[in-house]
Amino acid sequence: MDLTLLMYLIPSLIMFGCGVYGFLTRKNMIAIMISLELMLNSIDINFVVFNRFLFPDQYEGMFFTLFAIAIAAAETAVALAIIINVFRAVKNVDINEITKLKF
Amino acid sequence: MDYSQFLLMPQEVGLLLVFLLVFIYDTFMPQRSQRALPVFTTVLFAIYTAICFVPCEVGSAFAGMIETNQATWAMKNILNVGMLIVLMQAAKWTNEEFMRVRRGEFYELLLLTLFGMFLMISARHFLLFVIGLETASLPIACLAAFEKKRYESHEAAAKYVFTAIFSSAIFLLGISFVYGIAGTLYYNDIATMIIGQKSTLLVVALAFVIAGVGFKLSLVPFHQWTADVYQGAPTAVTAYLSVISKGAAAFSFLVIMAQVFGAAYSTAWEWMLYAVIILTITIGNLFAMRQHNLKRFLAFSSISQAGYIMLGVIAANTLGMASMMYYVLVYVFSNLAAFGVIAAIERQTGKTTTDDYNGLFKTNPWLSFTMMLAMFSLGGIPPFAGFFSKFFIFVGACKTGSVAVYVLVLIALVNTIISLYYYLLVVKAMFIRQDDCAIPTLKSSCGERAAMIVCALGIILIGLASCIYTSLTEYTAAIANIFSQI
Amino acid sequence: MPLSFSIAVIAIPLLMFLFLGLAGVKMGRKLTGVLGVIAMGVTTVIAYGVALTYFFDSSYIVDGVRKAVIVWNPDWLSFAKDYVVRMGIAIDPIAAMMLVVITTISFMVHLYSLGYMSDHHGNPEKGFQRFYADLALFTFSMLGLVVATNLFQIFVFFEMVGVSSYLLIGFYYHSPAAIHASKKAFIVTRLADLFFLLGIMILGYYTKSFDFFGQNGLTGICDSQEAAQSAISMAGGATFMGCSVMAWALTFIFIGGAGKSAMYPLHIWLPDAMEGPTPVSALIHAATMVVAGVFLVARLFPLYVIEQGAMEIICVVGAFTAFYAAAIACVQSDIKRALAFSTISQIAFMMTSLAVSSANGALIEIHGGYGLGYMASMFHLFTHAMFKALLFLCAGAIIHAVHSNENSDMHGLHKYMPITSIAFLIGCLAIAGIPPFAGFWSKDEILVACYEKGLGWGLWMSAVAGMTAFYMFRIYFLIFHWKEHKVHTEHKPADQVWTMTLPLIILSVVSVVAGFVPMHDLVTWDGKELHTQLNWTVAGSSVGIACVGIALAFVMYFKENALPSKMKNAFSGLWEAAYHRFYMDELYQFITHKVIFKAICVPIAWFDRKFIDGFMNLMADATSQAAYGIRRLQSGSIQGYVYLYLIGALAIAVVGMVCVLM
Amino acid sequence: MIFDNILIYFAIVPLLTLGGLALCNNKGIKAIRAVAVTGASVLVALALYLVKLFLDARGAGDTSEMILRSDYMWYAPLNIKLALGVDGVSVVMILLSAFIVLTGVFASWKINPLPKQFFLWFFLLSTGVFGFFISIDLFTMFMFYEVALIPMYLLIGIWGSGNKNYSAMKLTLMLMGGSAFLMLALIGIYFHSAADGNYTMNILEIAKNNAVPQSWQLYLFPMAFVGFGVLGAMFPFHTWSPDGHASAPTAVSMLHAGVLMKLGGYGCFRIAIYLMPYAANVIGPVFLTLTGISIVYGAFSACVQTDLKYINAYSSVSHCGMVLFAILMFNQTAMTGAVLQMLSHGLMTALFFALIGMIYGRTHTRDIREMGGMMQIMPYLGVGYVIAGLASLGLPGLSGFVAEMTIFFGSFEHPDMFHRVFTIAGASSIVITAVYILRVVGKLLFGAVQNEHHRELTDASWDERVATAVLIVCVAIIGCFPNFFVNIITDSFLPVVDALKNAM
Repeated sequence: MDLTLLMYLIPSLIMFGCGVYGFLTRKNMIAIMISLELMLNSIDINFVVFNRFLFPDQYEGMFFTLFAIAIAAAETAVALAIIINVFRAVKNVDINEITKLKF
Repeated sequence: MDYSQFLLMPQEVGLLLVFLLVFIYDTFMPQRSQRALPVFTTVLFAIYTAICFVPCEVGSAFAGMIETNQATWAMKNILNVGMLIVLMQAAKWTNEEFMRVRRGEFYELLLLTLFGMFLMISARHFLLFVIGLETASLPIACLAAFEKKRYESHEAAAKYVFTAIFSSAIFLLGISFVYGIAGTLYYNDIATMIIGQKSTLLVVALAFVIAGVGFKLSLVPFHQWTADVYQGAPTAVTAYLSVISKGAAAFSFLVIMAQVFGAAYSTAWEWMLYAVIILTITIGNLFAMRQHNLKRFLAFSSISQAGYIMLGVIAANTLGMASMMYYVLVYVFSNLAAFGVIAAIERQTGKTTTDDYNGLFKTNPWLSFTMMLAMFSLGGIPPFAGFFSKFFIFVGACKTGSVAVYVLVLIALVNTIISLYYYLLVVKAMFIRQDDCAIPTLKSSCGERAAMIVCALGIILIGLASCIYTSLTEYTAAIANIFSQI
Repeated sequence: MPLSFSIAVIAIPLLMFLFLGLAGVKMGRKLTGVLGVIAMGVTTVIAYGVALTYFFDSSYIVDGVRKAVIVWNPDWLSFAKDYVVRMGIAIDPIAAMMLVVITTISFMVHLYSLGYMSDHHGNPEKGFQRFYADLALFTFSMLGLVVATNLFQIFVFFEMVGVSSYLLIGFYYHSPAAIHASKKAFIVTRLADLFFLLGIMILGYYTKSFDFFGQNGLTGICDSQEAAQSAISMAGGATFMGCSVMAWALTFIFIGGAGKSAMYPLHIWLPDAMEGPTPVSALIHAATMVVAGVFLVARLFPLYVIEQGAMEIICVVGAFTAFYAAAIACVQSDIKRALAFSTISQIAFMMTSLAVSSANGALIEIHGGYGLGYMASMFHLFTHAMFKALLFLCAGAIIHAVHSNENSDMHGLHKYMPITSIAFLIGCLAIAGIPPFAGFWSKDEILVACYEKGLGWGLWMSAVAGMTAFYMFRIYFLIFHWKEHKVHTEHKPADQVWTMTLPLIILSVVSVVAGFVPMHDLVTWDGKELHTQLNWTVAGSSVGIACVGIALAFVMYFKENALPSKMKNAFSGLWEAAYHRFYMDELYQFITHKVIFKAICVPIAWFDRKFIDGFMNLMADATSQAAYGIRRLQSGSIQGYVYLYLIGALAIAVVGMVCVLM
Repeated sequence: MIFDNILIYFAIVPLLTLGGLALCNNKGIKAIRAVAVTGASVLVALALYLVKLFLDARGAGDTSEMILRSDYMWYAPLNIKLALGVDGVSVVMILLSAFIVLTGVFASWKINPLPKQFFLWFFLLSTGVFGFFISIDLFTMFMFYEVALIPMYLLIGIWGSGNKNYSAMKLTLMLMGGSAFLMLALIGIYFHSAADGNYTMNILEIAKNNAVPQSWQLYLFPMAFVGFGVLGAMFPFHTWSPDGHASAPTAVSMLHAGVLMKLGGYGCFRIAIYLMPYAANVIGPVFLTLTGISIVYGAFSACVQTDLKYINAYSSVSHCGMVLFAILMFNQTAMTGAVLQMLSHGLMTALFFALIGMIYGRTHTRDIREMGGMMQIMPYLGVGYVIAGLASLGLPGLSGFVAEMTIFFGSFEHPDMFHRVFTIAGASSIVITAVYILRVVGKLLFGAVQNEHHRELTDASWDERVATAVLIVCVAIIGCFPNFFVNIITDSFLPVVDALKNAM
């Protein structure tokens, strides 16, 4: 059985959906962080798959993925640092703790 | 590799040089001369800004990934000016005790984000754009968290970083769809590939791209981080965020929409943007009406201003583009004037609510005067620059000639009344209300004062001096081809 | 004296007004008064000169017709290139006559006021200078009115006399009654002026000219019967609600005149106007301003005779008012009010006289035109001005002496004020129409004209003439005879100072002789001489009726007796109604306060605040409510933000898809 | 060179005065007054000189629509110019403004606190007013228009009285709301100003091109008319006026009622009607109805007010309604009457507000129920008030009469029932006006003194006398010599009337 484009795209979409769902439901900031990673990674899959299946004669998607991974790493680093900051401030990583600024 | 290509991006290179010099100074100069860092940076940046006004060569570099033209040059100069004002305002604040160890970082991060924005402006390839976008947005999360003693600072940073990453994920998803459709990430190539396409995927991609950039621009409903971050972040950062970041995003947004998705203009994104603009202006105004914290108030005001800026995008013509750049320029001066006053007062008294400003005119006439200029300019009152920029952006939008856009402009105009209401509330607090325990007479630092004078002069003169707008129209006319698809 | 001197007649009072108005406060009272009197005297002399020149210089008679002379007529206000309002001076018979009347009475009043206004209940009168300034203003306005060259100018001066009347009625501005009266006078006449204005607008719309007399090749509407006919025909037979528009216009103009001349039902202001100082009542509310309406109709007489419908209305209104006012005058106890109703009645005589003069074609042959009634009306205007001014000035002297307006405070003054008493008696005889006093001659002509219109009209007006004699002598007897009031022995009222007495004497003389002025030669509607002779039947019967009236008054009021109170009790309903002026004031009060104020103004003001303004406030409130309502969107939770973000992104995707599909 | 044209000095002089005031010391009240009076006097002199220039030009046979024309390119990309030019209407409006500014300065002689700031805003407002009248370019006109609006907020807010915050905000927002519609209308006109794509903002050129499509006119005309109508206090957009006037300080009420509300009427005919004659013909009756309502409605409302300023504000609604009413009659006579009415209302309302301010400054109440017998206490002010009242109710010899008569006679030129009915309704306002004017005169000036403390009050001081005397003389001059003004004004309406006829 040949693996078609959709066979990659659908899991990627599910992955993205999981990420979104996780982001919206988890209370722990770390878990939210992980959900975000899921989303970013699913996008990477998209790029790679599109490149591989649709436009196999160039590497733009691949390169993009490489950069995206790096960026994701940077984002994670910054996010973690900030989570630590928040933890120092409120002694907690519950996302519902940081809702002082509103309306 | 042809290194002469770097000559086509002199502003970026220059900015990197400034960054390097600041970095070197910060790293290698002894502790006692660290206090001079703000002045050093500001002066250096001022020199750089001045040099940048020398017209640069036009062309594209690095296989067309980056393009320099008169419009990008002008836009970057506008941002440089704004950045310079921010640096002047921040000089005193960065010399405060708690900033002692982080002074250098502050400047370095600030300069880096600016560099990212330059990339966004000049990028003609989505990879470069994404890099620019992330460079411009991630450091801001760190900057927002700068005031370690204040809880709000942390909350702001956390909110910013999570929503920003989420937003960039959505944006990247959109880009991946575009890539899937077009097979390339060059703006021009995508444009030619999608002519005549009416796929659902493209529309979704478009929506996600609008969402991603709309996040930077704080368009409703992608705006919600704005108020919290503006309120929580240090005022210098807020000022920076509200104008520079917004300006860069607006410009690149216009370029992407016109150049990449131009073919889908009338079929799709005109109406998507239409809805977004109405929401942005109205919701921004409604929220701004009832704010008491001035920083938060300005956040919502800036959301609504972003809606007006978008009128220049929906115009999708050179006049609209010029008007948009002009609007950003005026907005830089007006908003920075307001933030300058807020920062000066907050630094010395820690007060940021409207009620604290009661009777300010009696004690601090010049601060009040500057603030009033800013408010009038933001409200679009002649003869201040804001009036001209608003008028031109409406003219630009109406140039499309469609009745729908006229209706949109009417909605925007009706909203100006609401906006005028809340701008006048600030004026009222300062000039009309009386308070026995008004803020005492303050002494602003040289930097703050200079920044305020620059802003005030800008507000008064930019509108009256027509040459600026005229040259902007010339610059945008030179790149009229980006609208060829529309 | 060249007619151009008439400019001075107008200009001197105006200058006096400005001078006294601006510099009066800095001047002494004596100086002001003397200056005013001298100026008025000079004006009077010039006016006499002008009038006599006009009447007796044959160069103004062309082909047996006394032509109007336009002395001065510059453009004042251009509505369009050929639709121009002018302001000027035109001398024609009635204008010349009016110049004489106005300046005479005004001069008398100026002189009289020197004494009358010098003290007020023993205190120096405040605003003496203001009084003279206002008198000058009034004189100027009235003179401007009568020499008007066009209808619009009449309107302008109608307003001016209205205002000066307002100022003078309200002279005692600390008295609420005076303020109220002045306000009422102004507003009622203003209402009438509104109709006047409408009339002018209609007339002007069709004729595109307001000029009475032709000049520079143009013809005026009153130049001749033909000119009037062509002016009327300019309407092209346009009608409104079945009547020709010109009839409407002329009726409206008459309403304007009726307001000033206190015709029923617009008469209500005049009795109240008696709150003003008595000299003012004599000048404005007896002799001059109140005849402005008569003057107006007389001025437009050539037009009115063509539009018979309008004439009929005037006739009915005039005849009714004459009777109505006379009936009220019979029971009033305030002597000034009684005189005021007498004035209304007499003016109605003049109006009726004007209106009956076009009764039927047969008259034209007998009298050589429509003009008997016209001439009689003008004649009566002239004589009435003299003797009514006399009566008022006498009343002023009496009031000054006893400090009261009520006849119950006066009784039996004959002994104390002989000169005043005789002067008053002469006035009464004149108004009652006893020969050879002035009123006889003019009233007789009026009655003749009425009889010629129809027997009914004649009898009606004769009856009113009889009532006139009755009520005048009722007043006379109640003041000077009846039972002497015992207060008089203490206060000793007496004839007043010479400045006040001299005018009485002069006017008495005039009242005796004015009837011999050859008015039918001088003042006729078409400028031709009118040949009249005394109609002995009418004259005899009217004198007879007058004598009956006087006799009745003598019986009832000469000596104290119970007859009046018996009569009062016998006809108590009628008496009450007449005493309360048939409740017209109450009706007006109801309309203005209950209907206009309570039912229109208050609701409108309420509507404005609550609805119109409320709507604006509602919009503001709705906006801030909306702002409050949506605040939960900004929940403060990151997940909430992202949730909305996602929905927003998908929503705009949907928008885009809808667009793509469409 | 831009300074060659005398018109520009009408904008420059107030700005120079602003500069001069800025240099004054906050405490140096004498210097501040001197600068302000000098500036205002120069403006009056300039205005008189302008009248002379205008008469000379017309006398010399110059029949061009506008005189003293000159264009200075400002925003070339949009073809926005600083286009200057005046016709008869602008000349008299400038004259009016100059006098009101001068008397306004005198009326605020003792303004307190912050005299310097007061005059700064005051002259900024004047700059806007004069700029509006001298320019004939839509953009510059609009800009000056808004320049004139916004100082009101602070002038009322800081120096006002009563419920000033509310009033100032309401006034500003409502007027700005009007100008929001106006701005869209201007942009719409601009983009249809020429058939060949050479868009222009110059009124004369737009009128000449006559290129605004009829379908667009139908949308743009109401916006422009309402935009100006709000400022002209047209029913139902008049509600800012009572509150605003009631709270504003004297000079501001004067300037606002005297000049600023005139901008509305002026804009209505110069922009809305002149540039969109087709729509004016079609939609005119709707607005005519509204203005007709304004006249009667304002007058009736004024009858029951007890606050002096409210009475005058509603009276202004009525009188300004008459201005718009006359303009909408679309004939030369009525339109001339409209301008006369603007002049007349400008002067006499300024006079009214000046007097009210002076009385209020002494008694500290404006409620007529709490006052009485003022004539005995302050005869000068009392007489002034009576004269103002008489002018307002249309006494011949004062300005109100000639204006109203010209309007009524012009309006009556329309033979159809619709116009007739409204003309008669409008004319009936002269009676209602008399009612409320005499009511207030009777209560305020005559009768017994209500409050014994008032007996100690003084009459007008010399600065107040100057302010009122100048206005009274102006009112009388217009009333006595109306043809002088009519001749200046009336030809200016020929182009408008022609445009309206051609568009029928």
